[in-house]
Amino acid sequence: MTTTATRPAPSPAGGADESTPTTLTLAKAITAALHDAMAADEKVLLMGEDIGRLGGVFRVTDGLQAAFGEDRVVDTPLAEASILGTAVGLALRGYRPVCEIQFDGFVYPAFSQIVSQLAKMPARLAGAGTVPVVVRIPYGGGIGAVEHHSESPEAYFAHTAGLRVIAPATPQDAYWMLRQALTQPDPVVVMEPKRRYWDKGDVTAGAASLAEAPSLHSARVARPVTAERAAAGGAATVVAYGPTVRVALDAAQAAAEEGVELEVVDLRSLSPLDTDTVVASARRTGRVVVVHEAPVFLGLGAEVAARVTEAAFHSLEAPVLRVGGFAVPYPAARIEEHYLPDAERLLDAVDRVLAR
Amino acid sequence: MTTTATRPAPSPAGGADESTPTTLTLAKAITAALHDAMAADEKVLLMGEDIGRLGGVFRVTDGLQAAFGEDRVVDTPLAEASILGTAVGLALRGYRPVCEIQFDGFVYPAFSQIVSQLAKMPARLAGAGTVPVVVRIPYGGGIGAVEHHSESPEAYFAHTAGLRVIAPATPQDAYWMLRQALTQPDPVVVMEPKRRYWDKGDVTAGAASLAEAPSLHSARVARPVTAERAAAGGAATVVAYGPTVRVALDAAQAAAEEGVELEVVDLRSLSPLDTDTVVASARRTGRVVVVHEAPVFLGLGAEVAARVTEAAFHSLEAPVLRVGGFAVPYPAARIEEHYLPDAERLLDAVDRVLAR
Amino acid sequence: MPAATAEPVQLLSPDGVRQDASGDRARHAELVSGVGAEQLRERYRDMAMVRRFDAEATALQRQGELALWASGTGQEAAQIGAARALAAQDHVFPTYREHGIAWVRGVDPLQVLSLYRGASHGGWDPTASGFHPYTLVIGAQLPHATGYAMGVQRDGDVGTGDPARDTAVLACFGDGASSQGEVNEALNWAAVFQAPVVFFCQNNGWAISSPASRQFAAPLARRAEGFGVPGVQVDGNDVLAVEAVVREAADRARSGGGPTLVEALTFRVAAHTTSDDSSRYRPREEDELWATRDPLTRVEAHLRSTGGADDAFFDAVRAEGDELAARVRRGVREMSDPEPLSMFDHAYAGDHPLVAQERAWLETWIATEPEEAR
Amino acid sequence: MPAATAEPVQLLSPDGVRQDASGDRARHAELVSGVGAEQLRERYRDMAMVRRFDAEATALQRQGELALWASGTGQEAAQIGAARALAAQDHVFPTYREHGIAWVRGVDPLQVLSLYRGASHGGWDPTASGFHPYTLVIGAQLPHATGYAMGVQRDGDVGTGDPARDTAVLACFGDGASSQGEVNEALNWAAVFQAPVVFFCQNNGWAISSPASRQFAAPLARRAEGFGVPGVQVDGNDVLAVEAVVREAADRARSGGGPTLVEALTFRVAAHTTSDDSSRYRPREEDELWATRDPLTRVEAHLRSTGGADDAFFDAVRAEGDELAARVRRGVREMSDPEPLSMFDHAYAGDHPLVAQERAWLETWIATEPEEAR
Ligand SMILES: Cc1ncc(C[n+]2csc(CCOP(=O)(O)OP(=O)(O)O)c2C)c(N)n1
Ligand SMILES: Cc1ncc(C[n+]2csc(CCOP(=O)(O)OP(=O)(O)O)c2C)c(N)n1
Ligand SMILES: [Mg+2]
Ligand SMILES: [Mg+2]
Repeated sequence: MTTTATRPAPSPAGGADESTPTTLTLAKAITAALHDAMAADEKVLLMGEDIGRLGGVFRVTDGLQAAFGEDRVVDTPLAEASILGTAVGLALRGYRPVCEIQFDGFVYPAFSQIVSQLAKMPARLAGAGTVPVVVRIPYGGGIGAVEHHSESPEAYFAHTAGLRVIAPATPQDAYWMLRQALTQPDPVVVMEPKRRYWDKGDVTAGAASLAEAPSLHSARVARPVTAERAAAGGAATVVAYGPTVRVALDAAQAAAEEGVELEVVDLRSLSPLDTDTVVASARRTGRVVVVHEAPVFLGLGAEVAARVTEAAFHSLEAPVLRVGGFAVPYPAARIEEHYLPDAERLLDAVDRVLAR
Repeated sequence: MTTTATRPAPSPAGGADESTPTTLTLAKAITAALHDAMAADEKVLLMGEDIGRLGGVFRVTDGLQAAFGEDRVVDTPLAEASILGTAVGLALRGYRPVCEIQFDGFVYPAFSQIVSQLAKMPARLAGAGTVPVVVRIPYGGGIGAVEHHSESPEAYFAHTAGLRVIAPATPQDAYWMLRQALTQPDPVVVMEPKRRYWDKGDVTAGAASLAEAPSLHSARVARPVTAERAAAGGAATVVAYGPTVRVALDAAQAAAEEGVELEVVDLRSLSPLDTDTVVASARRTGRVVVVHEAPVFLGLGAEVAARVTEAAFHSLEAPVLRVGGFAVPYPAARIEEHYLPDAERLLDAVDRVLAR
Repeated sequence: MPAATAEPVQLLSPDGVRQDASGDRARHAELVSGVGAEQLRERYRDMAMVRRFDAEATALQRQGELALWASGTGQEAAQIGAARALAAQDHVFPTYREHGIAWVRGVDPLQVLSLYRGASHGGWDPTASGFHPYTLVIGAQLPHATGYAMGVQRDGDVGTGDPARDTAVLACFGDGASSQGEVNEALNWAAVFQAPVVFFCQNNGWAISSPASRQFAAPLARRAEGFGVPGVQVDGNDVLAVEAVVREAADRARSGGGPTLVEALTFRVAAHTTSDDSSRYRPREEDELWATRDPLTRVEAHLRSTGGADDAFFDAVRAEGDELAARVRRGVREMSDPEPLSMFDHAYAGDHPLVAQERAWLETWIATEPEEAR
Repeated sequence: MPAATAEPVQLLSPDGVRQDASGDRARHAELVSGVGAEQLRERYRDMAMVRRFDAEATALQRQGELALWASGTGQEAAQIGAARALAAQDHVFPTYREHGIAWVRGVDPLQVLSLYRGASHGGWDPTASGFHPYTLVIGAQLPHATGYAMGVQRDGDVGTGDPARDTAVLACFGDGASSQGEVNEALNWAAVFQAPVVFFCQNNGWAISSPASRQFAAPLARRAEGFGVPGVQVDGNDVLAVEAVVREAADRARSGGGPTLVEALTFRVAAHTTSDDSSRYRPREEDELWATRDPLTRVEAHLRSTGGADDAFFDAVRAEGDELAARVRRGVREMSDPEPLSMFDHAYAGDHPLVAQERAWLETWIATEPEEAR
């Protein structure tokens, strides 16, 4: 065991006064969260391919090996099943491993460990232990990449009992959600919207911000519509998460110019779902569209639609519509814009829910 | 290469006159389909753990190695990833491998090969080849088994673009659907309802029966409700597949005694879905309940509910309700009856859709 | 260290003669020099108790009390030998057949049976016993073992020289499991990180109906060397030899010398499980051959011929075994089913609104079911 | 067959001297005895063309014409040597960096570029070229190769003695890939089934930023032997040695002798891809060291010193390379984007109602978009 360094470098999220917000990209907010979590808890360690010297292919772990040493930022052999499998073992020894999967399409070799071990180990242990492993997956398309680098596998994990699945869309959410994931006892899959890694936002870091943070599984109304406006009609709810939150906000702005008000709900947590927040919005607007990049067929939108419809059936003026990827493998980058849901496609669905 | 035998034994589905139905268990109907497909097409071969001498842990391949030799009924090393991976290679060489996964919970080591290779290879080849691999998975609970032997992973596959997913519930359907799967060009995942393996039914085998068979992706109205009865109210549609078709039929019988008519739709195909058949029924009854063993959260029922609601919104008197497994790992066998949806739970949901 | 292709280590012949200690064997003999008559009686007692337990479990399954049973009969020497080579602080990652190791680690036999009864997924405390849950997905526990060992390294619990601190991890698997990618990955990781793991393969000749020849074309011990891990084959029906070989491997691990693979050649005397019928695939001659290599017989022969034990001892062990069987039988018969609502208890350790809601629903459902019943 | 720990096979030294043919080397030299001056010029030309192509692709990526480029520069000898050892009916399962093998197999370079442009996922015809699609999921193609080889066995295309019929399968992978479970499984399956596979590892020292020492603790050739597969290390920058070693392995496969693993020691001269920056992790000295072992230089030196080629030849090759580059540049610039609706074309070969419906929707959407645009 070579421990190269032990003195943590200062957090990328800033200096002495933790409550002062810093402007960070989403990627750097994650760096800051990892850094601060590692500084706060010596049991937190990072594992993954190329995360050490290189700082990861997205540079999310940049500087962390220098700050915390090779034992806590582990460049692993190229084997996802074992990244997850050894993480389970480390967790059983009392560690809190954070596994980085390099790209969405490379998580599947680890699927058995995630679904049959990580997710089920707590039930198997029946109280005699926990496995608080965090799995970070940069996901989604729109970056002009080659095959397997643009997928949205979140539904596989959300359907898996025993896991928690989150998908922050803003730097601030990325920070506190990851910090919170690293203090609670259950396995968490973090879907990181890779094409938003470079989006900037204010981040309040540190313990203070955590104390004020909401529950890990609360949705966020990213753009509200007033009760009056909703009651007056011509309003709809758009449910989004991860990379499509930006799409929804863009659509909302365009819609507003045409007199249509969209309430944008950012799910943030995919499992469990904050159904209450979505249903409350659905009750007010009576019209709901869900948007994600994953194929529509059995995507998260199916669950949101089914659940919201069950809870708010008599408030709905139109069926919940879903906008998302098609039932084909993610296409070549040069035509991905036709695959990915954009504001136009979202607005088309909004028109349809408003027309009913 | 040792070829132990070459003369096919007679099909378990019967003798000379293929059009005469034989009574077979669901398991034996699959045996017959495999046998007849192997006799009809020398490129069909079977791969899996313990499928040769032992005939598989459910004896589904019993006698086939003796009939077709070790090269066509291959006892593989214990490695699911390679069962699927070599099947892809064999398919590229022109073979039609049928992979048996021993139990549902053991398919995950092969997940990467299924999702990233089998499902995507045709798109990658862009017309320059096909990979008609069939993956058979005995699935579902209710057999009093230990961990990992009672799971329902169908949603993972149904959400995966590039795959076809079927789930026959009767011996006759098992026969022709498997035969059809073995003559069409795409990868097919066959979810076999293991607790119904011993259910018996009439099977018409052979080429004649295939000619008359419906499309692989058509649902079946397992119990119809007359138009008059549906119009009169007090009727509902129950959508089921695989092991829950029996549950739905039992519920329908109990309901009938109380004057409630249930139209039971057996999906048979999970991807693509025969939405038309379900929507037609939903339009007539105005009330729909979906039932499966997999966790409700992001299970097939979510897609059925979302899709039916979208298509038949104004015909629905109540939201589509879902009955299924809970959001926890499959429990110990001694309490699985409380996890599995039964006729009682289904009827409770029926009461709720009728009450709205 | 012995070459992977050397003869399997044997210290006690099938007819109970302690092998003369020359060459490599001398080193191994030295490692169990502390195992005298008293300790051999202990080993014998362990093996006999576990075999008796196993027979009782099989009977209980036949009586419908268990959903399934995976017999370990024939593998007692491998399991007891390995377990007795471990220190209290060592950890074990078992398959589903390590009843002998569970026994030595003090896991309540009734907890093992509760799993096979279908009343739990395990549920013993690995912290107390150092014995982790049974793993049913073949090979999945090997990365756990390697990861656990990486944790041991990070805790500084290797190479301190403190015999109560330095820790080894025993990773159990079968001949069939050796074909799984994860098993090979774990071996490789342990080699790359020099993690303190003893890979312990019980090659019992069969993976359900597949002979070991369907799993590998070269001895597993050689496989290990290909990964840069010392590999050694041992007569898995010789409790002394297994203890010696595993002790050497565990010592190496604890001292910071990295992983070792031990392939114990043994035999699954029964069918794969009570659901299996080995007569469909296994030649009778194989059963007959291995009957002559029984792990208990040879220790008994040795103890009797050297005066290390007499009829009184063997009678006492038999009586104790019968007592255990009776206790186990009673325990299983009295075992109550889990509360239905317990399925929600440990899926998540933290709050989960959907699980809470589903739990509440089932609670009401169960409470009102009698009225609802049609 | 050479022991896995022998010196890597080398037939042409870095300064271009053909090595004297004694011992094992004699056997290997014999295997390429047909490679005289003319054939060496061909090999040189292949390597030079591929290198030129690679440089052009890198330039095109910098100009924004490609989404990404994975350079094979430095690995030409390994790739051309392996490809030239194959028979027409042999099949290759590549990674994403086998541009040299693609070249020899006659795959249109523009199709390789269309993948890296983001205009396709490959799409060349493996039946025509025997060269299967590039695989981006590390190691996933190895089970395909083994399965394909099992198909070859079933077709009876091994051991017939007919040189136009007996078929070998080349399974390409990297040092990093060797850590994947599937790679080890494939090796094991090929050993168990004696499938006609040549496992061809280009150990270029790095898997993105991880040195090979992070992937294995013992040479891969030894790993192979652990699986019962002959393993051989070869100087991967020596086109002659690679050809000899792969020829021997392919001959063995075709004749029914089963699989072999060839580990070609080479170097990834560029960064992992154009998205990577190797200065962040790779010591400069390593680049400098390998610059002295360039695969083209040594062939040029040999040809010049033996009078096998003169300036005219090298000038002609250079000119031809520039032509290739120009053609490729033009081709990429003129490459039209795929039809958006083509994404639906090959997801399924048979009918699929949902895909048909979604396709129809997108067709209408694209047709009406201008009006819809806000
Ligand atoms: C991933 C996986 N595939 C298949 C099975 C089904 N299965 C259970 S035990 C077994 C054979 C295991 O053989 P081996 O590793 O030799 O252990 P043994 O049973 O002989 O102790 C198989 C195939 C499983 N449990 N997990
Ligand atoms: C399963 C999987 N995990 C991670 C990656 C990301 N990735 C692409 S190339 C690469 C390194 C491969 O190294 P090596 O096998 O040595 O091949 P080389 O690039 O050196 O040719 C990694 C980690 C991937 N493509 N697939
Ligand atoms: Mg075994
Ligand atoms: Mg490499």
